[in-house]
Amino acid sequence: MKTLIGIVALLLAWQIISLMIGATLILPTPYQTFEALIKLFGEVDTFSAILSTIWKSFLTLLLVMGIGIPIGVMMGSNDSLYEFIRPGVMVIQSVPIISWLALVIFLWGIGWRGPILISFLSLLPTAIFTSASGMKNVDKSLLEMAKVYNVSRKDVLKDVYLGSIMPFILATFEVSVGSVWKVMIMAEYLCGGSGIGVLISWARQYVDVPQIYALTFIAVIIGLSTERISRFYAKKAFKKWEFSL
Amino acid sequence: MKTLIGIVALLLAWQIISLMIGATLILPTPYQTFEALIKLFGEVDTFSAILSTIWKSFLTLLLVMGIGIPIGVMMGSNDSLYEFIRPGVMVIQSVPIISWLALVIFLWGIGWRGPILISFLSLLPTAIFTSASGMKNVDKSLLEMAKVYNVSRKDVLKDVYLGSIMPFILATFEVSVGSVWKVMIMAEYLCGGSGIGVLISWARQYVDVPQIYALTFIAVIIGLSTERISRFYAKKAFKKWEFSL
Amino acid sequence: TLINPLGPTTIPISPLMDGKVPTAFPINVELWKNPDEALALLNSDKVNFAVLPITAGAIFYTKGIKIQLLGVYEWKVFYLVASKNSSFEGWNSLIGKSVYTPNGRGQTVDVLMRYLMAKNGVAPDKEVKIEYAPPQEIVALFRSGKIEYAALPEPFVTLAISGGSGKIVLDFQKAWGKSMNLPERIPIAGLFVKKSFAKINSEITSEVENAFSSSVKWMNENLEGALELSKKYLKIPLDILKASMTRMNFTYVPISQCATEVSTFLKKIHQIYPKGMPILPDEGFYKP
Amino acid sequence: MGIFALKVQNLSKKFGKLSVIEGWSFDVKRGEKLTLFGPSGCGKTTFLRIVSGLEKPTFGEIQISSQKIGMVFQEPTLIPWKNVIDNLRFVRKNDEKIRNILKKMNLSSFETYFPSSLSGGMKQRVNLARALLINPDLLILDEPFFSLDLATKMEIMKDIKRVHEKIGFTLLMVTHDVKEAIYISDRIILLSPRPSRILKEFPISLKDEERDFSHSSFITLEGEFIKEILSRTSKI
Amino acid sequence: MGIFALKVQNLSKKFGKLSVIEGWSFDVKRGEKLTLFGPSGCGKTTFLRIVSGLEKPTFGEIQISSQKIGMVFQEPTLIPWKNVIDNLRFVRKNDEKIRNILKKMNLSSFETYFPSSLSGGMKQRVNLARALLINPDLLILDEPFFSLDLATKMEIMKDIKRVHEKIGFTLLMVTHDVKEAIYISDRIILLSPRPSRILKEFPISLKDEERDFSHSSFITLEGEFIKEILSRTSKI
Ligand SMILES: Nc1ncnc2c1ncn2[C@@H]1O[C@H](COP(=O)(O)OP(=O)(O)OP(=O)(O)O)[C@@H](O)[C@H]1O
Ligand SMILES: Nc1ncnc2c1ncn2[C@@H]1O[C@H](COP(=O)(O)OP(=O)(O)OP(=O)(O)O)[C@@H](O)[C@H]1O
Ligand SMILES: [Mg+2]
Ligand SMILES: [Mg+2]
Repeated sequence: MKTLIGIVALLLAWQIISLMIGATLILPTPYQTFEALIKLFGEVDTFSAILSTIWKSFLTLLLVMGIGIPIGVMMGSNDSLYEFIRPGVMVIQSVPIISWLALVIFLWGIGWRGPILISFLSLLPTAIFTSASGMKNVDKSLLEMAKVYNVSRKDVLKDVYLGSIMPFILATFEVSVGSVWKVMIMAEYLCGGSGIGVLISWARQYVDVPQIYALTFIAVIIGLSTERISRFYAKKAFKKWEFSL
Repeated sequence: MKTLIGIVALLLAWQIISLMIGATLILPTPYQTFEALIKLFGEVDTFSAILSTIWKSFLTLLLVMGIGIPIGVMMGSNDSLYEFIRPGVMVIQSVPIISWLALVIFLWGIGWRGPILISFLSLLPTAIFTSASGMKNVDKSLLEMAKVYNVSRKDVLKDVYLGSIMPFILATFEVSVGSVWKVMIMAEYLCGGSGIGVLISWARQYVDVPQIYALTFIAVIIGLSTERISRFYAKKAFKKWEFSL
Repeated sequence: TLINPLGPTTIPISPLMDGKVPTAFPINVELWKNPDEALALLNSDKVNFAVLPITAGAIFYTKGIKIQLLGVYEWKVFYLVASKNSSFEGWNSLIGKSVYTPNGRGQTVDVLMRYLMAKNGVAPDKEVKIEYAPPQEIVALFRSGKIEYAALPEPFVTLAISGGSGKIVLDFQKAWGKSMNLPERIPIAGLFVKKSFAKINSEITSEVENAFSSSVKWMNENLEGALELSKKYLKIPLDILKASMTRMNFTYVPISQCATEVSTFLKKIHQIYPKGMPILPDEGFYKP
Repeated sequence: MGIFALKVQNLSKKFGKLSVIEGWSFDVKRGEKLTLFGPSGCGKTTFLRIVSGLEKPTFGEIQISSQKIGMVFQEPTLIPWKNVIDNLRFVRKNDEKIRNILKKMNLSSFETYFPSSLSGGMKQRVNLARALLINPDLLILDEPFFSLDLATKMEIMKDIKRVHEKIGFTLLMVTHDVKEAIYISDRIILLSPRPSRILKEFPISLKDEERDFSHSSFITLEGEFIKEILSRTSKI
Repeated sequence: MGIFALKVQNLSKKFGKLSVIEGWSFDVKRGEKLTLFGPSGCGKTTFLRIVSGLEKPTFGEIQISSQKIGMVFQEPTLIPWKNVIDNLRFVRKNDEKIRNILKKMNLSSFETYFPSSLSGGMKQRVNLARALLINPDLLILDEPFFSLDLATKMEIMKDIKRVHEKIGFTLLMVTHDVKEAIYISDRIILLSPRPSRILKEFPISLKDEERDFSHSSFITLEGEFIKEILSRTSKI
């Protein structure tokens, strides 16, 4: 409900600002964007582009969580490993995409792998560092208890560490789900073969600003709704962690 | 020490990959990059660009922490507010920069404010969401204690909440310091008046790939060292939180 | 395989892509969107022919990608536009103003403009501010009246002035020709071949050159048809394309007839902004 | 409310389907010292939480006239990232008084220790110090002497009585130790296992000089009380 | 080691400049039940942590022959995001045995409760259940009966003795309750305040039938012991 009010407020702000600026090429009004949106939905290309962006983002998220969290967990549980891996992650984190775009295109060509690689690498460092700091946040007394009772390393990881990093993982997940769309579209824009980002790049070619905003709007809607859905499932899956708070 | 080994390993990997690819225009060797680096340091432009990027990044970090954390704290302490503000943050988080680049240039022109705004908005959502989840992670029994003792809201925020979100804030800080360079350079590339990103855009213009890599290398070095320094000071400033673990 | 930039330069080649010009063997055309793609494609083994901006080709050549220029086919593309309320009477009218130009230092039109300014006694950067931004943003801001002057390539020129938001005030091609005592045109883009390929496949090379040249010719004779053909590659509205075509000039001139023109141009660019083109390509750059 | 600090009328509390408190009714006078005595899990802590406003009753009514509540939680509930003195400053910023109380609690040299480096009993003493620091008019103690040795416990109990004589707060205590209960309180309320009802009220009419673990009236009362408990609770 | 479960020789422990344990020496036989008795903060928990390998001695030596250690921590140390049964499964995955022990601890209907919804005494019982669940050969109890009412405490103490007779683990207990100490142990070690030394060893030579709070030998011994403590500790 409050979310709805928030969205309405946002639309209003958009309308007001665009009226103030009074230049539809810089910021089209919501209405113009809506018109462009309708037109977009008349084209079959739009749907295949949306689908393409969705599945790529989905795969990227899977990769980020599936690879980032284990690496973060490893880094967080071993200080030497942490110091050893950190420079690599830092480099991934601080090298702008444009610097190695040619490399990516050379290796993966224009297509679906480039954008996935780029978005994967954009989201990975946050996932790694967040889960690593979660690991360092573990309640030491629980670890001591596990040590006295000779609990296997596997169980300690699963039952103590996993539980402690859960709030951190949820935070990572929330951040990743939220920003994967932006990152993916940017990556598609740079080296994608299909997807919303490619459509935006075409629209930009001839400066069709309302269409750019319409496409962005689609991206935002997908973003907001996937975030909703994923939160719902995440909450369900990790319900027990709610109890502990 | 281990960090050093990590860095050497990285350089080696770079050398090997660049040999494998065997196309210096796509991935120059570390040696070529080093040569370009030396050349860059012979030019006075380089230093002013570096300085420009540094102070902008610094200001951005300050803004991100100074604005993102309070908003996150507010959102985390009030569910209605959370639901209300979230869509806005989500939009910032999921709208690709290229979609509103014209708006930014219109509002702030080519210069230092555009890149700061863009990088600020790129880093803000993470800061907000991370501190909000920190707020939700607060030990309820401490809040109850504060309630019974009628402790003022201000003190509870300062002494209980702040302490609880500290690990989350440190994680945010680490992530922001690590990625501000990448984001800033990208922003400069798009609408900057000066800075490393502008130099990269020029170097890209005349396909001076070793120079692009040399500039990137400078960015990475700055990134790694500021991260080092800031970690050191952050650790010192928040030393008491270490005790609690 | 031939690679070609996605954009207006696609139009002259669309007859080729659609089999409107007869070829002895199939020519596979790939379109690229950004220079990184071109670079990556040129580095792979499957590409032998490329349509590239002359400056880009020259830079690639000096960086070790051995390609040869077969001929130039794009000659006109750069214009200075001014918003409807601004005037332009010589470079002096820009003093104290800002000119926007795409992307960054070293872009052809940037170099040209700086050269022309200096020649006319206006100090770039000091008296006139030159700002760099992506062309799409320049167009948007120009049409909204937030930018007074911009030096742009087509089709952004047409996009910028469409709807009466501005006018063309300078033809860089003309200005260049006048000041250099050359024909009023600039060698902008041309057809390149990989040297190693040309050496052993001279027949195929000339076959491709012929096909390309006839494709350009076909387009010049059937502009409507070519526009229609290119519609499926370009997402630009036809009317914009049509208008912008009138300000572009595509004529295929084999290198044997324009080598001096090209080398003068490159030399000048090198002279004005050596950072952008540190080394001039040697003789091998021009296909004998 | 008049002379009453607390009026409890037909109070009940359920957690979901689990009925914990069932129809408690009693009054507590201002300045009275009352002990709740009952088996583990019968709802004592829950009751204290209702009194301090942390929990709402399911049925019934509770009226409280107190303003300043000092509470010793069953678990120490110290802020882990603050040292002892800062933990106390959190509830009242009066360093002189803080130092005074720490001295009484024998913790003077541990001012700058963080909770994680304190022993169990030391944490409990900080917990107690915090409750006394604010000069409460209602002092709630949930097993306050946990982990304290006899001598320390005696000293603290004496101190609580001394302060009580001086400022006369109302005392609500929970303990499982019969001696403690008899030593401190004016009345003991005996509770049944969950769902818990009030079994019996036990007024303690000992004179001051009789409040000594080895005094014969004390021992007699202790014996009676233990017999009473054991007879009531055949099974826990 | 032979018949010894534990050999402590000249053991000392410092935390920074704070000297906690000073030159403790004693042996514990396999199957013996030993209680450490001493003022708050004297190093009892620290000693138990050294025995269980969580802390290293500063000087001196300690030899331990035990393999399976069951430990009741002074604070319950339950995993907050796991319910009671999962907390127990964490140390041993044997549901039959878990259910059995929970029944003895009177917690059967709380299997699926999370620690945050348990009362203090219930948490402590889970803590105890966990230690017994693994069939320890050394059972370490750090104030195990905190928050337990008399009846519950008695039942659990009896149960511990029963299990001890059956499988004969060694028992190391810390408590501040004289009755508990005498009831359970074969020997009590009396400790001085920090820096703590061993003051006296107290063998408890009561027969089984004398181990009853109201038996006269028990009461006599209790009196003697209390006198001993009070005489030694003029100041805490
Ligand atoms: N938040 C809660 N949710 C569900 N059940 C709860 C909650 N808090 C307490 N309970 C239940 O209420 C009952 C009484 O708990 P309470 O803490 O009041 O017991 P107590 O009398 O203080 O026991 P003890 O002496 O062991 O501390 C217990 O069975 C407990 O499981
Ligand atoms: N990690 C630590 N760092 C510094 N000092 C510590 C640490 N752990 C314990 N101490 C100190 O060692 C002393 C003994 O602590 P310990 O917990 O062993 O006491 P104890 O005998 O168990 O007391 P209690 O009966 O109150 O639980 C205390 O003064 C405590 O402050
Ligand atoms: Mg309780
Ligand atoms: Mg202890």
